[in-house]
Amino acid sequence: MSLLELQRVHVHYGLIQALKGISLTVERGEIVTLLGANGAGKTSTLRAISGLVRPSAGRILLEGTDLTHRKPHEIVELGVGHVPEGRRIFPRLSVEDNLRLGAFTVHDRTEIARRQEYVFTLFPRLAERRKQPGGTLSGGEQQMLAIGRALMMQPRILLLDEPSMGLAPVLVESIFEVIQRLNRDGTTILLVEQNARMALEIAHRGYVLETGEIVLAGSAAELARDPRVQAAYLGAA
Amino acid sequence: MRRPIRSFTVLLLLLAFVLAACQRAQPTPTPAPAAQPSPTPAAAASPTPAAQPTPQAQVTKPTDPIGVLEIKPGEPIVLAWMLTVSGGTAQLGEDSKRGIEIAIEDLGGELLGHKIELVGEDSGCNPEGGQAAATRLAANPRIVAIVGSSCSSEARVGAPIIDQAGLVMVSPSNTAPDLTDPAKHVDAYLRVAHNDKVQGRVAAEFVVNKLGLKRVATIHDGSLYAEQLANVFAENVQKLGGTVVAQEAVSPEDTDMRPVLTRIATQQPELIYYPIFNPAGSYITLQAKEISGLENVKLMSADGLLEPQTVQNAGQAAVGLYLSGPDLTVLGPKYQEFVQKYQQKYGTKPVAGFHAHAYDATMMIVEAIKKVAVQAPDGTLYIPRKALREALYQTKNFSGLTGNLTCDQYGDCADPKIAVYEVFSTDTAGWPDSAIRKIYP
Amino acid sequence: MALLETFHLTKRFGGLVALRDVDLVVQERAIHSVIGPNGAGKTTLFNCITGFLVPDAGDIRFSGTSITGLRPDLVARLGIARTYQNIRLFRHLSVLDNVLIGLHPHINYSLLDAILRTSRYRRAERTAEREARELLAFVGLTGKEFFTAVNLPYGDQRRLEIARALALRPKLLLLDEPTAGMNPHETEEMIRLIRRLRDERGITILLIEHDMKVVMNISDVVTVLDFGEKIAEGTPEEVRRNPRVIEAYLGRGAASGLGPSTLPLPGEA
Amino acid sequence: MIVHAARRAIFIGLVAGIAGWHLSLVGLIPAFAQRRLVGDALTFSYALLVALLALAAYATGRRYPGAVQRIPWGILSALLSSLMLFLLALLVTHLNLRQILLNATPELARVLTFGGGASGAGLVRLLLIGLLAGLFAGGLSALPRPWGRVIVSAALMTLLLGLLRDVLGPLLPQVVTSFLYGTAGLSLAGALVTFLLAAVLFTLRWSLRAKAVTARATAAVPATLRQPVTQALLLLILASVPLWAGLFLSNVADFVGFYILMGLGLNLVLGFAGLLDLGYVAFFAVGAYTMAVLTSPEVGQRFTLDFWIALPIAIVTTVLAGLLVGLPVLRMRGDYLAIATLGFGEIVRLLVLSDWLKPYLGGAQGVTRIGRPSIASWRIDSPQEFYLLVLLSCLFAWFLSVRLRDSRLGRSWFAIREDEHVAQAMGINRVTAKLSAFAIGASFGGLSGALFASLVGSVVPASFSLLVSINVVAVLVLGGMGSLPGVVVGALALVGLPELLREFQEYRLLVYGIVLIAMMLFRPAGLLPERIHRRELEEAVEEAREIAPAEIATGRG
Amino acid sequence: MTIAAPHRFTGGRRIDISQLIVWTIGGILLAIVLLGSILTLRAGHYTAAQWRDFVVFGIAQGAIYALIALGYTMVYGVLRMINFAHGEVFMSGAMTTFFLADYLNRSGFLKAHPWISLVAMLLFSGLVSMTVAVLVERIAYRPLRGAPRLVPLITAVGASFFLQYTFRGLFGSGVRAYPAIPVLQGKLWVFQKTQIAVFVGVLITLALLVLFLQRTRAGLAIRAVAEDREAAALMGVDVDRAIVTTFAVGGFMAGIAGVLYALVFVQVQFFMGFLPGIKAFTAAVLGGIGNLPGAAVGGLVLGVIESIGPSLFFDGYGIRAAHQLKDVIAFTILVLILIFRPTGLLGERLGGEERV
Repeated sequence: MSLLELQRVHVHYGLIQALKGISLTVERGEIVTLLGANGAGKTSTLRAISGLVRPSAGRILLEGTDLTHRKPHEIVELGVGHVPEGRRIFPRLSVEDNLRLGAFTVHDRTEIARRQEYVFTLFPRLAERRKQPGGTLSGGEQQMLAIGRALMMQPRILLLDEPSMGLAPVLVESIFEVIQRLNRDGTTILLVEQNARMALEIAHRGYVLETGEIVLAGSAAELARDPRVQAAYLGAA
Repeated sequence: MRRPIRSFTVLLLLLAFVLAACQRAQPTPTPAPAAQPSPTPAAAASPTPAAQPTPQAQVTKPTDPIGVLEIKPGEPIVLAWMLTVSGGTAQLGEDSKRGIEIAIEDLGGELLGHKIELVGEDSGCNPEGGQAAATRLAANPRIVAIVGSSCSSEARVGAPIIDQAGLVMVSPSNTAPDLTDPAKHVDAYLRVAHNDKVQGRVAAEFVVNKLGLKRVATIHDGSLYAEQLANVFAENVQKLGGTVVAQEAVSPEDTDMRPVLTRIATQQPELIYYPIFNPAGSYITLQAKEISGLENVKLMSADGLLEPQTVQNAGQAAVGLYLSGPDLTVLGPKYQEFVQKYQQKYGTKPVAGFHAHAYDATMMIVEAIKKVAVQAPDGTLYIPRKALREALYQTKNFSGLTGNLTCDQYGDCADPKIAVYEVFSTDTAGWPDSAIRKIYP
Repeated sequence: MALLETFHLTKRFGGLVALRDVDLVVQERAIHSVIGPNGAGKTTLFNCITGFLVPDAGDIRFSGTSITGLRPDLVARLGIARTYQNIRLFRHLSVLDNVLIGLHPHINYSLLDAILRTSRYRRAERTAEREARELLAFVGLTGKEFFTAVNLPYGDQRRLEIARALALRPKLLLLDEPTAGMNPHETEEMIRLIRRLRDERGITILLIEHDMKVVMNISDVVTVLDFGEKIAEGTPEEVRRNPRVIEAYLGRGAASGLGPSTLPLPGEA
Repeated sequence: MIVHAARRAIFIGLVAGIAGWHLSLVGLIPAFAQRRLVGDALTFSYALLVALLALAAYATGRRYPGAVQRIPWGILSALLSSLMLFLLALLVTHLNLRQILLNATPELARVLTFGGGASGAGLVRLLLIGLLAGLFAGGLSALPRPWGRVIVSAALMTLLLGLLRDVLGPLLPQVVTSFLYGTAGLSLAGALVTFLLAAVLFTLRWSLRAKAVTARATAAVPATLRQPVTQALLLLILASVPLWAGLFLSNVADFVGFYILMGLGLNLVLGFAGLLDLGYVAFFAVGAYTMAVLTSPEVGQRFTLDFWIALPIAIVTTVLAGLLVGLPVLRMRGDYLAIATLGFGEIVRLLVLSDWLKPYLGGAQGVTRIGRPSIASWRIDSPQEFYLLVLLSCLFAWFLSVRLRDSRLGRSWFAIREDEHVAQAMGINRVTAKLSAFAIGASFGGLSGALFASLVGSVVPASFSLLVSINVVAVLVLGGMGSLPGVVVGALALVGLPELLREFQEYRLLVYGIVLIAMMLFRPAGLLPERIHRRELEEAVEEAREIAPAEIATGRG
Repeated sequence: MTIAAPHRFTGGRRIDISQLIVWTIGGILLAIVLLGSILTLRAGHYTAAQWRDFVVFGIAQGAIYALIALGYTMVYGVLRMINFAHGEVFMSGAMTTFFLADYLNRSGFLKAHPWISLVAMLLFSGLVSMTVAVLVERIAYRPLRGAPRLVPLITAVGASFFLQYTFRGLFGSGVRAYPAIPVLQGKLWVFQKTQIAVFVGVLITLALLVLFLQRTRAGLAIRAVAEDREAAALMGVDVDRAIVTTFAVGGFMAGIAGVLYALVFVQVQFFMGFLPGIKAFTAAVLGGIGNLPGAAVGGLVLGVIESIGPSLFFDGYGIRAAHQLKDVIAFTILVLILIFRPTGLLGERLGGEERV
């Protein structure tokens, strides 16, 4: 059984259809990336998985458990972590509070403290600023916080939406390193990324979306070589 | 283009119709203009039979400049009340309403072979309520006469509307001098309550002569009653040699009177006179003594607060409060009898000061109806409206519960007897005797 | 001749510098693209040009006249129209009304004319409606005049947004990611439409676009923004080969593994 | 499945029971126990209780496809509600709650049990009626498409006619009245005839509408109403109101007219331009007070101008007031705009109330002896005569609304309502568009106020409370925002009906609250929605129900 | 070629005529107030003690505004909606608790154990108000979450009417007077004991509120939902529950405010929630809506201005019955704040104009 499976998922916003029957799987331990232009439906796919939008048709299964009609917080409790686009940290809450929210579903205080320590060792910068409101951090630190927060969840699968957005190249690289390290430590990752090249570099497999449909699927290496991908994301007629 | 032409046609059509309708509408009974408050009983020569109705002789419907009310056999004579029966002033109106009900009961619920039906509108003790209630009553063509209103503010706005509609009203508890001021009096308006020119004077005499206090402050709440009474009181105090150190105003919805009271305290008055209503009145009672500089000030109010709620709401703070109002202790045995009926019917002693006045107002109207009504052989009753008004104005030496009533040309009919009471206890179970006692005159 | 110029344009939001000293020259009848990673300041640039944001420093000139700090509606009346990245139509009005609102500055009659429906009102409304229908025909929406905008399919909404912008009779049209969310076929059509705008109507186009295919395909000039700064400008060809662009825009990953050498050139694929 | 269905039935039964408790304890049920609607038996209170039980049964059964399931589950709910009512009757009889709850009287127990009292007999009666109500509701909903609706509508019509006896009785020809009505409500025969007639009418209407659906489903006004002949006929009927309606009804019609005027005015601001003004009463007050100050001999300079001179001045003053309110709130939107305008409304009221301005505006006592209009020798005095003036004003406002709506200005308002930002990018001057909406909208309110002052003859500050503003908003909401016919319907329902049913006054605002909430929950676009707005609101509310709550929070899509 | 209309470039800010007019009006108002204050102070009718008393009264009244304002501000912070019915939530607690107080008084318990009684009354009132607030949320607001803003605002108005007239129907329209609590009668230095009680009550409630929000899981959830509902949901926060909790806490505080109000003003009635409701809203706006300390500060400031303002601003001009104008002052402040500083006294600027 796949860890995550989408079966012909459709999503509508009002009358506009964002997803037109997406089917995909993510296996345990994988990094899978979703590629596509703006508006192709990548973000909608993640939102459907984490329950932020309700699919109009189709099913979403997490190890066989149906997520389709569950509320977002229930889905989180089942082990799906989602780092949304634009980081979405809580700007007026302190770094610690932000992290604590990451482990909101955990009730064991020592466990929370343990995870927090883990995040702080991963991102020492955050430890220095633990009492500071999240909004006062720099862009890169905020991204660290967003990922750190997701780490606090210790999800079975982590959905990452454009982690490199708006970041300086140096930072992008370190973020991607963290993602890889996480994956090595056992977290399954579904990654949405505009920077196709980097995404394909770390991913095992990938899907290419176009206007709400999957038009290509394959291993990362295959996709990187595929002329259509090159044309679409690297600019050729 | 089609559209503009079409709409234009429609407009033209409409205009034509409106004009036609106007012409048709004109003959509908146009009430007599009431702009000039001229008609004195003498001046208004009445074309209607003011004499005793003689059913046999009168077969035809009488004529009347305002209109004639026709009551078919089996239909009731409709009397109306316009009183405040909700909110903080509900006791005042409720008390009067009971007076009317007892009067009707005393009549056996019947008049000239017709049942008496009582309808009414809550007038809320504010001008707006008076306006609304009067508009509604005015629109009911079955009403013969109205007992009301409770508060002077209601009458000031309501009376002209009642007047327009050709009805007549007799108030049991309006006391503001303005209402019967020759320049401002409306023809449809009479009252059996005292004029506050009297109450204000008595209150001032009590304060200056009896208590010997010279420095007074007044507070009104914007109502006609309170404002005028406060003014009359102030004038009289000055006449008697006292000084009015402050004249303030609050609004009926205010709850925190402390700032106003503090302002007053800067002038160091010996007594504060606030002839207003509940709940605002109770707030002043409650909060006055808290103010530094007012610890020893005397408090005095008037008939608007002459009800158990004043004591219930203010509790211990009410003890020592002076209240002016109609003197019910000098009334004769008829009144005592009435109080017993009241107690029997409603399980409590009268809750405010104007039940007897309402009773008298009702009876006065009934007398006038008897005088002017014309009864056809088939039992149809005709009541000429203008004549009814005049009959009311001609009331002389009508022996009522509150004294001998004689109406003057501006509608003042009362036989005013004013007393000052003092609250001596917070026990309202046996209101009024258990909580207040008359101390003046 | 330059239609639009910006000099040292700077805009800050709190501590964040969204635009820093941006100099931009858009030639008349050019198709000029602005590219850059998300958050590079492209949309802020648009908002400054259209008057929704007042720059903290610098100057914007349109046809030689400074329009810095001018109210948005006045900027629009001067002939600068725009579309939005996430389509912003008057969602609940009809397609025709959407375009008619765009014609707003070009309809002339007084309130009294409207109330009395004078001949001037009728004439103006008739001409306006004719023009609106022409515009709708131009973008290919004939027959959908009375649809409610929100009910149009996605591609049609994009086209309607352009028709509405054209109703202003602009000299300069700012397009914010006009092909976002379109499939290749629709993208093709959009590219054609943009070309026609320039060729048939003589409208200068300033374009924000993520789809490199589109950018490389139709641009005369490409400007690259990164962190609010202009880092490169030139023909698509030049920009593509600019190392700074490669590093900033495509990430340093470009250096390893899949190097810039493998970047396909226009016409190569 | 069964467990689920039972849970649902029980839940709805309990909710209906609680609603019954509420209606009883706030006094609605005991107060109208004597108000007979049909014959001697059916009082208003009984009708209300039966309706409640039937509604519970209907709501429960609604979910299920066939009568077989609808009826039994419905009955279960109705019976449960009956039991709840009986429980209340028991409590009221055996516990003395009167000290706290005003209406917890033994009388209430009698009414609740349909005269049986809190005893076995009462219980049997209640359960029986619950059973019947359940059967009835289930049966109705099981009928083929139009019939259930026709029967319910006809029954409601009959009850309404019974309720309006005192109003309608005098208007109808003697013969009809004496046939239809008994001493209190409808006579039994009258009720039967009314019911049948209404049923026929509703059937006709339904079949007509079924035909029309294919033609013009979206039009707010039925197509027939667009014919000039029909329009002229309608106008004739409207203009003839004072000829047959009598003093009371004309008076009510005048007040409805004032609210239609205000509704049309606010419609420009709120319906067209999308600016929520919760202080609209300020304009009504400015119009009324200008008229008062200019024509009354009581205050200020004692101008005592003629009505016809004062009227345009009043309107101009209101326009200025509109600009004055509009200017500072130009940049505000949504809630903030609502609250700021509310503040303005209150400030106006407090100022006219104050002693400070008393010499000029009359203070708490207001101003009386306000001038009446006259045309040549004809003095417009009575509510009947005034009606024509009000009607003309309403028609004028309507006309103006239509013309503005179809103009360039109207379109710029719509644009602002839809998306202020884009509207500006389309060359629309936000300042002029908004200010013109405020100014023109205000002028209607001013006109309404001036007429109001003149008709009533007096103005007092308390007539200009926040309640008026909220009333006008509610008129728009009920009718459908942006919809002109909606304004008329809203005003008739929210101003006209309560005036006619005056006994219910004490409960008017209670019912009002319920109506506002229920409308927003079940029919947010109003009774006669404007095409465009309906889509917007229903869409949004639908989405609110469909999509997970978090989705909406950020409005992301 | 059209030439652009002349304009001034002011670097980051644009000023148009409409704004200029508004600023001028604001300036004139300020001048009137300042001049009036100077005139009053120079006339010197009031002693320092009296000014102090004004402030004390203002604080007592303002503390109650503050408590109600906290409810407004919390709901606004979390839902971005104005809970127009909040004043009625406050009323429902005070009205219902009257009967408990009356019972305690009659049975003599109030005299024997005044403190226990007081705590019982506070808790009872809080619970009643809390229930009402939660019910309102469930019935009138939750089904409409996400609808255009006008919609919940209208249901809120509806709920407000419904509650007012339900209570009128249940308990009658008369005014009820709370029994006096013996230990709270009289003065302590310059303060009434009731005033002290109110102030202490408000402080304790505030402290508890802050502890709740800062230290508990539910508080954390509320804070997270207030900042970003969607992100909070992604952290596993049950958004619905957090919102209900917000209403519950806000309602509870309104209930406590109800009893404190009754301590100071004694009389309660069905309509009592309306004005304090609007005033408290003003206070919330004044302090920056959505900002908790802001609501508290706003309440106190408003109370004090209302108390001191009429005398200070208007006495100098010799305006009659200046205290009638205290609500004019309150509403003018409301409007001015909305115009000139919509984020309130303590609110942060959220970036001037809407970012596109």
